[in-house]
Amino acid sequence: MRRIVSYMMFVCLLASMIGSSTLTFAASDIKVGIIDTYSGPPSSYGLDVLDGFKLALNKINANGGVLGKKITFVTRDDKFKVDLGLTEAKELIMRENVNLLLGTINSAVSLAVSDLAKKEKIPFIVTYGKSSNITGSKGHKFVFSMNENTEMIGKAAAIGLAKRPFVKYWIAGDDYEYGHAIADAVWNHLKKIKPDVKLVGQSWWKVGEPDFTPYITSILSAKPDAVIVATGGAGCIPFLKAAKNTGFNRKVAIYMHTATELSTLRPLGLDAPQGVIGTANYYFYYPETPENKVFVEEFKKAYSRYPSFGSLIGWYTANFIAKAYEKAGKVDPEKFADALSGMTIDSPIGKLTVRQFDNQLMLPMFMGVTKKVPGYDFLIATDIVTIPAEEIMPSIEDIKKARSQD
Amino acid sequence: MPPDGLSRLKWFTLGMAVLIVLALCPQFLPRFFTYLLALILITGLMATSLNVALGFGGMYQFHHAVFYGVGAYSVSLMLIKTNLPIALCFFTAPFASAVLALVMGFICVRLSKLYFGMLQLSLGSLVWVVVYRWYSFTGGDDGLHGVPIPSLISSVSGSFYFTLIVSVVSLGLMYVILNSPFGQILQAIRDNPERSETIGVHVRAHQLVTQVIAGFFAGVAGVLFVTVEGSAFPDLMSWTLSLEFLIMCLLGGWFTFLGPMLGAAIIVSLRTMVGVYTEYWTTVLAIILMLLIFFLPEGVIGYLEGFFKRPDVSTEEDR
Amino acid sequence: MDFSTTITFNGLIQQFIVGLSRTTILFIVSSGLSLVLGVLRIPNVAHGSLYMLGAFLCYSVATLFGNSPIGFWFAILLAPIGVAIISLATERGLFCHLYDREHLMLLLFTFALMLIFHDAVKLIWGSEYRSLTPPVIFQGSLPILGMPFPKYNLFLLSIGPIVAVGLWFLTQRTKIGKIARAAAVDRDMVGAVGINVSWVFASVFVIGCFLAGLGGALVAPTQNITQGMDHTIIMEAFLIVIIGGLGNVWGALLGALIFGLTDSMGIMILPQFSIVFPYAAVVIVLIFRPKGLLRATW
Amino acid sequence: MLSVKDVQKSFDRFLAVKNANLEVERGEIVAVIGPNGAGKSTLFGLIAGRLAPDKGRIIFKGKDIGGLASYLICRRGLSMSFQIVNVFNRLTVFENVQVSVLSRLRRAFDLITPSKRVAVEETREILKSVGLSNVENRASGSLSHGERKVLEIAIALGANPELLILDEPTAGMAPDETASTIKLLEYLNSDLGLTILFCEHDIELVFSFANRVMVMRQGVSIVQGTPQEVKDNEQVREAYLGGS
Repeated sequence: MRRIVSYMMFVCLLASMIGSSTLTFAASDIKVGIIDTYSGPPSSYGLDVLDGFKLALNKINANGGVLGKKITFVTRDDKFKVDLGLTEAKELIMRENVNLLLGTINSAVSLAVSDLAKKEKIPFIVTYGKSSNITGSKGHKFVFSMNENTEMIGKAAAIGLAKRPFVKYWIAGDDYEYGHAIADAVWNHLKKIKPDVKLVGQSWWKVGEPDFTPYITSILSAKPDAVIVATGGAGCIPFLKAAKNTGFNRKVAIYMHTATELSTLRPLGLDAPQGVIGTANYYFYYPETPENKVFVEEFKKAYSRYPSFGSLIGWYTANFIAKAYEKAGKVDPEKFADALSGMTIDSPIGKLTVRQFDNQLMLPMFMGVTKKVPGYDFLIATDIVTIPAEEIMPSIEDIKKARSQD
Repeated sequence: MPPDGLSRLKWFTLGMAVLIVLALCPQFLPRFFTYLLALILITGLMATSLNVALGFGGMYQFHHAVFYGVGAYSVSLMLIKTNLPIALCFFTAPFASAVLALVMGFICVRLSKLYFGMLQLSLGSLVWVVVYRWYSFTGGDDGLHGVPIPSLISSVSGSFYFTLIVSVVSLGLMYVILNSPFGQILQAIRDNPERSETIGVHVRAHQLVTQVIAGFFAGVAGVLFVTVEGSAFPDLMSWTLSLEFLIMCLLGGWFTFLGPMLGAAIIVSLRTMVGVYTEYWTTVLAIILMLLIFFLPEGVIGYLEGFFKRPDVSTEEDR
Repeated sequence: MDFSTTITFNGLIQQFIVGLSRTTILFIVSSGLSLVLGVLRIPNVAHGSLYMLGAFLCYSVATLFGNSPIGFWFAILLAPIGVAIISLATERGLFCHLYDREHLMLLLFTFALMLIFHDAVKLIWGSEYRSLTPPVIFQGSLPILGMPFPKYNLFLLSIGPIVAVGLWFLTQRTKIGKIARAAAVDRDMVGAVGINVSWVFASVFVIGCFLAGLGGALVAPTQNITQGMDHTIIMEAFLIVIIGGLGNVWGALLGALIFGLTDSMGIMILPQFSIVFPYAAVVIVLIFRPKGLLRATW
Repeated sequence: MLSVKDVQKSFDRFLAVKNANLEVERGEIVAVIGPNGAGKSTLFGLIAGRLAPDKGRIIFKGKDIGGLASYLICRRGLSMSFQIVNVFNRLTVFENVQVSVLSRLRRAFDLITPSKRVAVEETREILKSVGLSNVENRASGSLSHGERKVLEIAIALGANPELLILDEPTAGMAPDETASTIKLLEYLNSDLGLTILFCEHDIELVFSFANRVMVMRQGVSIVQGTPQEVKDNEQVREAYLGGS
C-alpha cells in the first residue's frame, strides 16, 4: 500500500513536470539561452555581461530585430557547478528549444557545454570562460570565444613585462586551471623573449583563499624583483588589499592580469595599492574614441554605473549575433556558425574580428599601472600601452598540434 | 520492508508494471524528460548506495560523493587514455571506487558517528585535492569532457535504457544484500553497535564490507553519470554534493529502501524545474527541508510507512 | 620550472606570527561552533553563514557611518550583536523545539538555515564584492624582523587572547558557564535540579553565534566581503573542532593553532602543495587520536 | 568454567575494580552482590570483553580471555545481557533474536540468502522459551520495559552460550514480571543446562535462588560462598548486610 502511494507521488511529480513543459513552444523569435553564474562570488561578472547584452539587444529589437524576428533570451544560474550547468544546457536545448547558447564564466562548464553543443549542433558562444582549450585543443565548429584566453594573456603579459628591467621573478596564483594556465603561458613566453629571467619560487593558494598575508610575507623573504600573480575573479581583491596592507607593492613589482580592470578596482575603492601592473581588454576611459564615449554614456544611463569589460563583452556579443543572423539569412545553426566565423564588427575598442580558424575573438590588450587620480573614488590605470591582437593570438600551428593529439 | 509471502505476486506485478512504464517513457516523453529521468535514476542509485551505509549501516557517510567521482573518473580515463575494450572499462570502474572505499574505510571504521564522518570528509578532501590538481592526468578543475562513449548508449534514449537496466539491476542487488543475513546484522549494528559486538558480530569488519559495497554502487552511479553526460569533473566529488545526497536520503526516508530514490526524484526535479523560474530555488528547498524536519522526521516514505503499517514504530534515539 | 627557495630564520618567525593572526580568526569562529556543539549538540552548519552575515553587517554599519574610525568600532561591536539577535530569534523560534532530535536531523536543519541565509545575503547585499577600509591607525604595516607586518593583523593578534580569556571566564567562573558545562555532561540532571535548561541553551547558542559574527566582523577589513565566505570557513571550523575535541573550547584553540600554523608554514616550506597541509594534519591527528586532541565533552 | 583472578581496572585514576576474584563452576547459578558503585558492572564488562583489564587474569574454559574483543569472547560461548536496556530498537522482536542466531551461525557475511529463510525455526524456539512469541512482529522499541528486559535475555540466548551473564536482569520490573523472569532463569539453568552469572540489588531474591554468591565492595571481592556462608560472614554483615 505504502509503496503504491509513493509510486503515485512519483507519477504525479512526473506529470506535473511534463505539464509545465508544454507551456513554452512559441518559436517566432530567435531565442538565446544564457547559462552563467548568478550567485556566489563570480556572479558580478555574469551580471555585467548580462547588462551589456541587454543594452545592445534592446537597441537591436527596437530597430526591428533581425530577419524580422526579435531576439529574446532566457537565463539559468549554474551556481558555478558543472553538473548543474550541463543539466541546464540540456534543458535549454531540449525543452526551451533555444537557437543558441551563451555562457559562462566557469571554464569547466564552458568545456562541458561546448562538448554538448558539438553533439547537438547548437552554436555556443563563450562569454567569460578564459581557458585556452575552449577554442584551442577542444575547439570545434560550433563553439566561439568572445573573451581573451589564458594563452593570449600570457603572451600579452610577456611582451609587456619583457620591456621592464625585472630578472628575478616569483609566480603565485590560484591553485586551479586558470591560475596555472596563465602562469605557464606568461612564463613560457617571457623565457622565450627574454632568456635571462629567473624564477626564484612559486606559491599556490586554494581558490577563495581569504587571507593572503602569509603568502605575501613568504614571498617577500625571497626578495624577487617582480611577482606574477595569476589569480582570477574574487581572488584579485583580497590579494590587492593584502598587498596594500603589507606594503608589498612598494617592495616588489606586481603584475596581475586583471589588476587594472574596473571589476577589480571599483570594489576596492581607494584601498587598492598603487603601481600595480595589470593587463585588461577594456577601460571605460580608454581608448578615448567617440564610440567608446557613446557606449559608456548609454550604459551609464541605463544602469547608472560604469561599464566593465564584462559589459562590453555582452554588448558586442549581442551585436555579433544580430549581424551573423543577418548574414546567414535564416535561423539555422550551421549557417549561423559559418557566418559568425571570420566576422568583423565595429566596437568601442575598434574593429573586432572572430578568427576564422578557431572562432576565437581577436582582442587587443592594454597594459597599465594603477594610480590614484582625482575625480574617481577608485584607482584607474595609467601609462596605458596597447598590445595589438595580432601579436597575442595563439599560434595556429600550436592549436593544430593540440587538436591532433586528442 | 520485504514483501510477505501472500502478496509477493502483487508486488512483483506492480514492480513489473512500473518497469514497463519506465521502459516506454522515451517513446512518449519529450527528450529532455527522458534525460531527466535518467538523471533521477542515477542520482537515486547514488543516494541509495549512500543509504546502505547511512540508513542501514548507521555510519555518518559524509563524503560519499568521492566514490561517485572516482567511478566517473576511472571510466572516463580508461576510455580516453587506454585502448581497453569498452565493456571492460565500464565493468572495472566501479571496482576502483570499491578499492578506494576499502582503503578509506579501513582508516575510518575505527571511529564512529561524527568522528567517522569528519575523518571521511578529510580523507575524501585529500582525494579531491589530488584530482583537482593533477592536471596532466585528470584534467584538473576543468575536468574531462567529450568522453568517447559508443553512440548506442550515449544518445538520450540509449543512455536512458542503459541507465534503467543497470540501475534496476544494482537496486535489486542492494535490496537482496540488505535483506540477507548480512543486511539484517548491519541494521542491528546501526541500532546498537556495542550490543552487536557482544553477540559475536565483528562490527568493524562488517562496517568495512558495507563501505566497500556502498562505494562499489556509488562507482556504478558514477559510470552511469559519464554515460549520460559524457563528462567527469571535480565537482562530482565535492563535499557539497555529498551533502546533497545525504539530504536526499533524509528527505525520502533514510530507514526505507526506496526513500533515497524518492528524495533524489524530488530534489533533482525541484532543482531543474524551480530553477527555471527562480534563482532562489535553494530557498524553496530549505523551506521544504524545514517543514520535513518539523513534521516528517522519518522522511516521506518513512512517514507513509508509519502511517499505514506501523503506528507503533519508535523514534527513540539510540545512543 | 627551475627555482630554489631559501628559508631564512627570520622568514620562519615572520611566517609563524602571520599564522598566529590567522589562527585568531579561526579560533574565534570555531570556539563558537565548539560551544554550540558541546552544550547543545547541534552541528551548526549555518555557523559559517553567521560569520558571513557578521562581515556584511560590519560593512553596512561602517558605511552608514561614512567609513569613519568611530563607524568602524561601532561596526565591530554592532555586527556581532546583530548576528546574536538573529540567532536568538532562530533559536527561540525554531531550534528550541528540536533539541531531542537526532544529530543528523539537526545537521540537516542547520543546512536549510545556511541555504536561507545565503539567499538572504544575496537578496539584501547583491552579488558585488565589498571591501571595508580599516581605520587609519591600522592601515599600513610595521617592520618586524626587517619584514613589513600589517598593523591590522597585529590588532587581530591582540584580540585572540582577549576572547580566549573571556571564554575561559565565561565557562569557568560564571553561573551560566557552570550550568552549561553541567548540561553538556548530563542535561536531564540539570533540568531535574530545577534550572530552566531551555534558556541556558538559548544563551549558549547566542554566545556561540555572537562569536561567529565577531569573527566575520573582524575579518571584514582584510578580505573582500562576498557570498561564499561561509563555505570556506565552515569546513575549516568543523575540522578544527574535530581535531581539538568536540565541544572543548581549549581544543578549538589548539586545533586552530595546528590549522593556522600548518597552513602558514606549509606556504613557506612547500608552497606548491600548501593546499594539502590542513587536511593532512586532520587525518594524522585523527589516526593517532581518534577522539581529538583534548577531551571531548560528548 | 570461569575464573577471575586479581583483576584490576581503573578509569582516569579512579579504581573501579581494585581486586576481584570469582569462580564459576559449570551448571551453577552465581550471583554478585554489592552496594552501588561496588564495581559489579565494570567487572561484568571486563568478563564480556567490553573493557580490557589493567591487571589480573580472566580464564574461561581454560583460556585467558582478558582483553579479548567481545565478539571473540561471545564466539567462545559467553553471552551477556545488559543492565540498561540495550536492544535493536528499529528491528522487530523476531529480528532482534534472529540477528543473534545468524551471528552464531556465522552467516554474517552471507549476502545473498534472504534472511527470511535463515534460522527461522531456531529463533521461534527461543522466543517461545522466553515467552515473547505473541509480540514477535512488533518493533522492539515499542515494547514495555519488562518485555525488553526479557528480550535482552533472548538476544543473549541466540548466541547459544554456555555461560550467560546478566547484569541486573530484573531491575525496574514489576513484581509479577520479576517472578516470571526468575522462573525463566531457573528453567534455563535446569532444563537447558546454562551456567548463569548475574548481579542483583534485591538480596532476598539472590539468596533465594543462587547457588553461590560473591560479595563486592569498593572494587574488592570480599567473599564468595554459598548463600548461607555469605550470610554468616562477619565482614559481609558489617559491610553490607548490617550496614544497610
